[in-house]
Amino acid sequence: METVKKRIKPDLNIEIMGLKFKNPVIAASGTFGFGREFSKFIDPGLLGGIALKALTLEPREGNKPPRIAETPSGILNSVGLQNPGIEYFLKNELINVKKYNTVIIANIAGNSISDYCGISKKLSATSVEAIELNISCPNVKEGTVFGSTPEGVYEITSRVREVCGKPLIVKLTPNTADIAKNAMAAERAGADAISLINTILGMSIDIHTERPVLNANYGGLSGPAVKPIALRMVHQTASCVKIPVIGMGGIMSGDDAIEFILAGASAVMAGTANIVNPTLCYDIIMGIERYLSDKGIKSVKEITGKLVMN
Amino acid sequence: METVKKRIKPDLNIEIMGLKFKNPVIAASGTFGFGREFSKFIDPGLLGGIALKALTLEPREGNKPPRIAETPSGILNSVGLQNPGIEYFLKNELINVKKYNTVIIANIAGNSISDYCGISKKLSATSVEAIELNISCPNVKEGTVFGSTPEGVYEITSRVREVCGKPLIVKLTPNTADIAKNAMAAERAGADAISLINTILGMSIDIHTERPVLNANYGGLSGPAVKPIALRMVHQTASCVKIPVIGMGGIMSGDDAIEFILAGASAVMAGTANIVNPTLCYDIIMGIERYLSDKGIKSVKEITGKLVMN
Amino acid sequence: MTAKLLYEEISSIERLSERIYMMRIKSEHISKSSKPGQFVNIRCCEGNELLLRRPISICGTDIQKGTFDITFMVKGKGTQYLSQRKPGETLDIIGPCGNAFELSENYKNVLVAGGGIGIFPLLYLADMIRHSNKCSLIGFKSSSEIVMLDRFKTCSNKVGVCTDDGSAGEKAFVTELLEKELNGKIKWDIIYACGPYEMMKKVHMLSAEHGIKCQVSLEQRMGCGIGACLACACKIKCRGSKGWTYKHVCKDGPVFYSSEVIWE
Amino acid sequence: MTAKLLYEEISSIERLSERIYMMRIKSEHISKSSKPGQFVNIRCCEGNELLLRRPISICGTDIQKGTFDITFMVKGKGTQYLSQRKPGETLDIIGPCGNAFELSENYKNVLVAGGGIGIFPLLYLADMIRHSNKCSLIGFKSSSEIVMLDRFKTCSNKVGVCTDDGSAGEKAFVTELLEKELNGKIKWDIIYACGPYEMMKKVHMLSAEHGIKCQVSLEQRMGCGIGACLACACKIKCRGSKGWTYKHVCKDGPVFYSSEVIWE
Ligand SMILES: Cc1cc2nc3c(=O)[nH]c(=O)nc-3n(C[C@H](O)[C@H](O)[C@H](O)COP(=O)(O)OP(=O)(O)OC[C@H]3O[C@@H](n4cnc5c(N)ncnc54)[C@H](O)[C@@H]3O)c2cc1C
Ligand SMILES: Cc1cc2nc3c(=O)[nH]c(=O)nc-3n(C[C@H](O)[C@H](O)[C@H](O)COP(=O)(O)OP(=O)(O)OC[C@H]3O[C@@H](n4cnc5c(N)ncnc54)[C@H](O)[C@@H]3O)c2cc1C
Ligand SMILES: Cc1cc2nc3c(=O)[nH]c(=O)nc-3n(C[C@H](O)[C@H](O)[C@H](O)COP(=O)(O)O)c2cc1C
Ligand SMILES: Cc1cc2nc3c(=O)[nH]c(=O)nc-3n(C[C@H](O)[C@H](O)[C@H](O)COP(=O)(O)O)c2cc1C
Ligand code: FES
Ligand code: FES
Repeated sequence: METVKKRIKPDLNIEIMGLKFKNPVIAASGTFGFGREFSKFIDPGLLGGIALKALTLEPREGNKPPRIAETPSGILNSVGLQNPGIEYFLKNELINVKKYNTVIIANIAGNSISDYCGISKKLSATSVEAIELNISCPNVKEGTVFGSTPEGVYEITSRVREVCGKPLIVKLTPNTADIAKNAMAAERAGADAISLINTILGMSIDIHTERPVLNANYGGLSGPAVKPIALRMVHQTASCVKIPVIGMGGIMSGDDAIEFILAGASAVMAGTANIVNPTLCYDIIMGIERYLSDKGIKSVKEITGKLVMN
Repeated sequence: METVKKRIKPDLNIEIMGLKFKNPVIAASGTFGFGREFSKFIDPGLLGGIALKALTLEPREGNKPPRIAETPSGILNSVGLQNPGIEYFLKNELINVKKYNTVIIANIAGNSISDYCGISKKLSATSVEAIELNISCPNVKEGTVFGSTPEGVYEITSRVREVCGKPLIVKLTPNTADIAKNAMAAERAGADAISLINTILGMSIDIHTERPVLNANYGGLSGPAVKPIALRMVHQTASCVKIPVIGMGGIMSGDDAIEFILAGASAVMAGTANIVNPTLCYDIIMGIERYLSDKGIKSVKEITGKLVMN
Repeated sequence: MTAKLLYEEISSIERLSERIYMMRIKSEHISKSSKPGQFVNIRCCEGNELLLRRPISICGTDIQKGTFDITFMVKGKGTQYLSQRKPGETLDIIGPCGNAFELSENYKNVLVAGGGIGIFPLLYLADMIRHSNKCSLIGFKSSSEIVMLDRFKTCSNKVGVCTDDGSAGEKAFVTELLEKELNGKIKWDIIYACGPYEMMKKVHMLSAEHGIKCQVSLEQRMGCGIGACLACACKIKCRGSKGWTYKHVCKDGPVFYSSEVIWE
Repeated sequence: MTAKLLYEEISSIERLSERIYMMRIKSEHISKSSKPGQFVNIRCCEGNELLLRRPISICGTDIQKGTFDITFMVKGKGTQYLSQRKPGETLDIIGPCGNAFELSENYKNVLVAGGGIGIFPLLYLADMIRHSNKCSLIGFKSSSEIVMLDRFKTCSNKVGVCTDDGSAGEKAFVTELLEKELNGKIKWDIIYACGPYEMMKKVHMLSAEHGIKCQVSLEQRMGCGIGACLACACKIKCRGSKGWTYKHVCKDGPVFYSSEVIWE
């Protein structure tokens, strides 16, 4: 028998890394651009935050098309870090994206540790609120080099930490045998938060052309298909580190987000959801609110990590 | 423009590990029992082979229920090796399953290398056609101990090899950073074939009870959701070893099977498909035949590893 | 008798309450061979997003017309899908599955106790018991969820209704009605029960106290539904050192004697 | 002008040939604001099994009635789903997307060259060009796939039809018909082309040889369809050391001047 609780408007605010988010739903890097295109469909100010498309020191053209393929309840992408470079971004995009009344997270990638340090230094002098270290992109050759072993994670995180004047999020790759070890390495090296998962390396084949669908052959899998894997990794990670965990992988609804939050995520990101529907992040926020309200829970903070194991 | 090729009835026979299979579709371990229940729906003699439910030295009760959960285009299971033990099997099940006119593969699991050796020895004296070493079950604590590192794989495979008088298939876990290394270790240690992938560790949460759906908390993900990951791993493996690769993970149709075969699989297994529909393996076989026939390809053997990379 | 994989046509679908639907399905095979307590296992999606079949009890058959009925409550995506089907469409069904309730002409006085969606197989059961004195006790959350009351009245000698919130019938649990009946004058020969786990556990305890046979229909999350995947385990007593073993709801059940079950 | 996320009602669906369907959809916004060459991006599944929207060209509008048309060939699961929709159902659509063909009153003599599913946006285009001499050249695999021929005849001054197998019209490729027209008497001002990549490449080469402007509508696998995910890259010439950059079909296209495109 359910007891009917009084309906309340729950508090969706969270504070992590010393930053205030109006709600725990952040657009995941690479799926929301720099916000421009989406602002025609949804007020980005409704979101908790935006993780921008990965930035590199120099402009990058990315991979040859086709860059996207559909798989059962998932998508494979091999965009490969196409971006206009940090300078262009600072000159032409930052001012626009800062107009949106939300937390701006710069996602950065590079070929070498000194690349990462260089970008971090530049961004530290700007108005972006936090930096997300993308050491986990499966779509560029060097992408996972730094991110796949605890030693690699430790090294790059601590080096960036030294020069980074912003809250530092380390984004982990799921293409590893033991995610918790990598997370702990990031924590030890001074990360302020962990985000996961990036995409899982996958492949799709066109049986008529007898070639991989993606021109890059392999790509990164995201979307609901990966949700059970992501959820398990978020749970493993949140059980091992004290810093906040930002969970993602296949979140398409408020209920999905709640699963991640119960598993230990302080905030969530939604990526593929934006590609499916440019306003879906808002539905996710409303869904979280409805769940809390139905259960009579006052604040989303109350349920982070509330999962009871069997 | 397509040129219309003459329709032919393609040859689906394959021969691997010195064994003849009438077609390359094998029921995957744990999803077809010992064939009894399925024989009411489909003649098991239509299949290329059957990999039996995992056998252990002693009977096992398996995990507490719930043992299964549905995820987007996938299922999580935590059956946990429930089986009547090798003795019971030899006395009561083997004779029945051998009646089916198809290749019988015994899937074995254990707590220690000597368990595996013990079962292998026993099975070597029987009429099963091959042994599949399940060193990759995520649903028992010790399950992946042997299977997650190249050293572990090498050790257990070579020890079993010494006592195993049957063709030996090593079934790899996807819960690893570098699948190809594990495959090469198995090959070096004397495996006759590699099968992959077993299930991927995942989790699903009931947001109303605030507990994992599975009583075992984590379970193994299978079904179409994992197909892109499985396909990539099969491709990586087939590119690295000379022994045959048996590919699986989300195969639900002939076209899915063709993807795996193009990627380098000499044969395929279908697991979740059987759970969805007890006759689906037959549809997969017919689908392979139709594809070959449409393309005017004489034998399925011609397309193994035919994939052209971009 | 044996379960078959069938593609059968829906002949009608009716909404009984906000979340409960009754569907009539054409099927020679199932209408002829099914027995109360058995279920069908239904694919609930086009494509492969929802892979697992949904087990739904058979709640009546019409052998002449070659149809059978199911009644279901919309819970998640699968039952949602079912509720949106239209007559003329086909469903992918495996059935009849599992073991039926054990009927006997020796059972002169029969108690039927059901809660929530558990009442559906019991209606079929009550319908099929012809020559006994039948008392049906059925419980609902609230008046808005009451369905099939008339049909229970038609086929039972006595019907007791209760709701959790007292909005209709007695404000009580089914097990309280049951306790009253057990303490009454009639000597009951058997209790058949289906409903939430805690309810059935209580029914079992009452049956044991009163020394009356009791059969229950268990639920468990299923994979194959045919006894092969070993997903739907339930703890059943057996000889041997542990005293129990995992049997399987889909094949060894869903109906068990309550005394066989290890209630936890 | 700007693309919107819309839930619109299907007003009719018609099967034009074995695999080709025309669907009319009610949409104030799209009927009013769309231009030839633009497309809509349609969700093609309930649930989340097929995540990517399918881009389909707008092939006509009726501003009075507030409807627009799409015509599509069933290729895989997404277009299969579309083909099974019924009038009265709603579709989840983003549109109108992308940039239109550039029309001008200065183009007195206009060539329209389409192959296969490429003819659908061109019909809309030919319909909208009012004051020019229009010659439409359309190619199909075989006679069984010929659709919309009458409509092309209605809105063009001349129509050339060919099939790959000669089962109707000339046995030729569209580019061969085009070559003849280019070698003829009329001085063409522009070529608009849409069809398979190899066809458009050839059209581009012919346009360059003859010094005639040419616009093509490119295809690429898409994610968001709104210019954010960067999936739908195409190589377009630009200044700078490399001489090219990746632009995006959904936002910078699908229509480009063929001379801008790096043909590979
Ligand atoms: C033998 C048996 C007979 C049943 N008979 C009926 C009936 O006659 N009428 C009726 O309304 N319901 C019946 N149920 C319960 C019914 O199977 C579930 O309500 C249904 O599976 C829920 O599916 P869903 O997609 O709507 O819900 P979801 O919660 O989205 O389902 C997710 C998964 O959990 C499984 N699941 C959820 N609830 C249950 C449950 N209670 N038991 C088993 N699996 C579950 C689903 O099958 C599915 O695999 C029966 C269950 C069993 C085991
Ligand atoms: C700008 C544009 C306009 C188009 N206009 C039309 C039209 O008017 N009529 C028509 O019939 N078709 C048109 N197409 C092609 C149409 O988008 C594809 O045929 C359709 O997406 C196939 O989906 P499917 O699920 O049936 O096939 P599947 O092969 O199962 O699709 C799998 C994935 O590949 C993508 N894909 C497959 N083929 C193409 C393709 N040719 N171009 C882009 N993506 C593809 C799908 O969108 C999907 O993401 C257009 C394509 C583009 C890019
Ligand atoms: C098209 C696309 C582009 C992406 N680009 C980036 C990127 O630039 N940097 C990054 O850290 N992650 C990138 N990702 C990964 C997502 O941010 C996210 O980690 C992943 O998709 C899993 O979440 P989802 O299932 O909600 O999409 C990209 C994902 C997609 C689908
Ligand atoms: C219910 C279930 C039980 C399984 N039991 C076993 C097992 O006993 N031994 C084993 O090696 N693999 C087992 N597996 C793994 C499958 O054999 C297969 O590797 C995996 O499911 C991926 O293939 P699929 O996507 O076709 O199911 C099991 C899978 C399922 C779904
Ligand atoms: S559901 Fe597979 S054994 Fe019962
Ligand atoms: S499809 Fe996303 S940028 Fe074009």
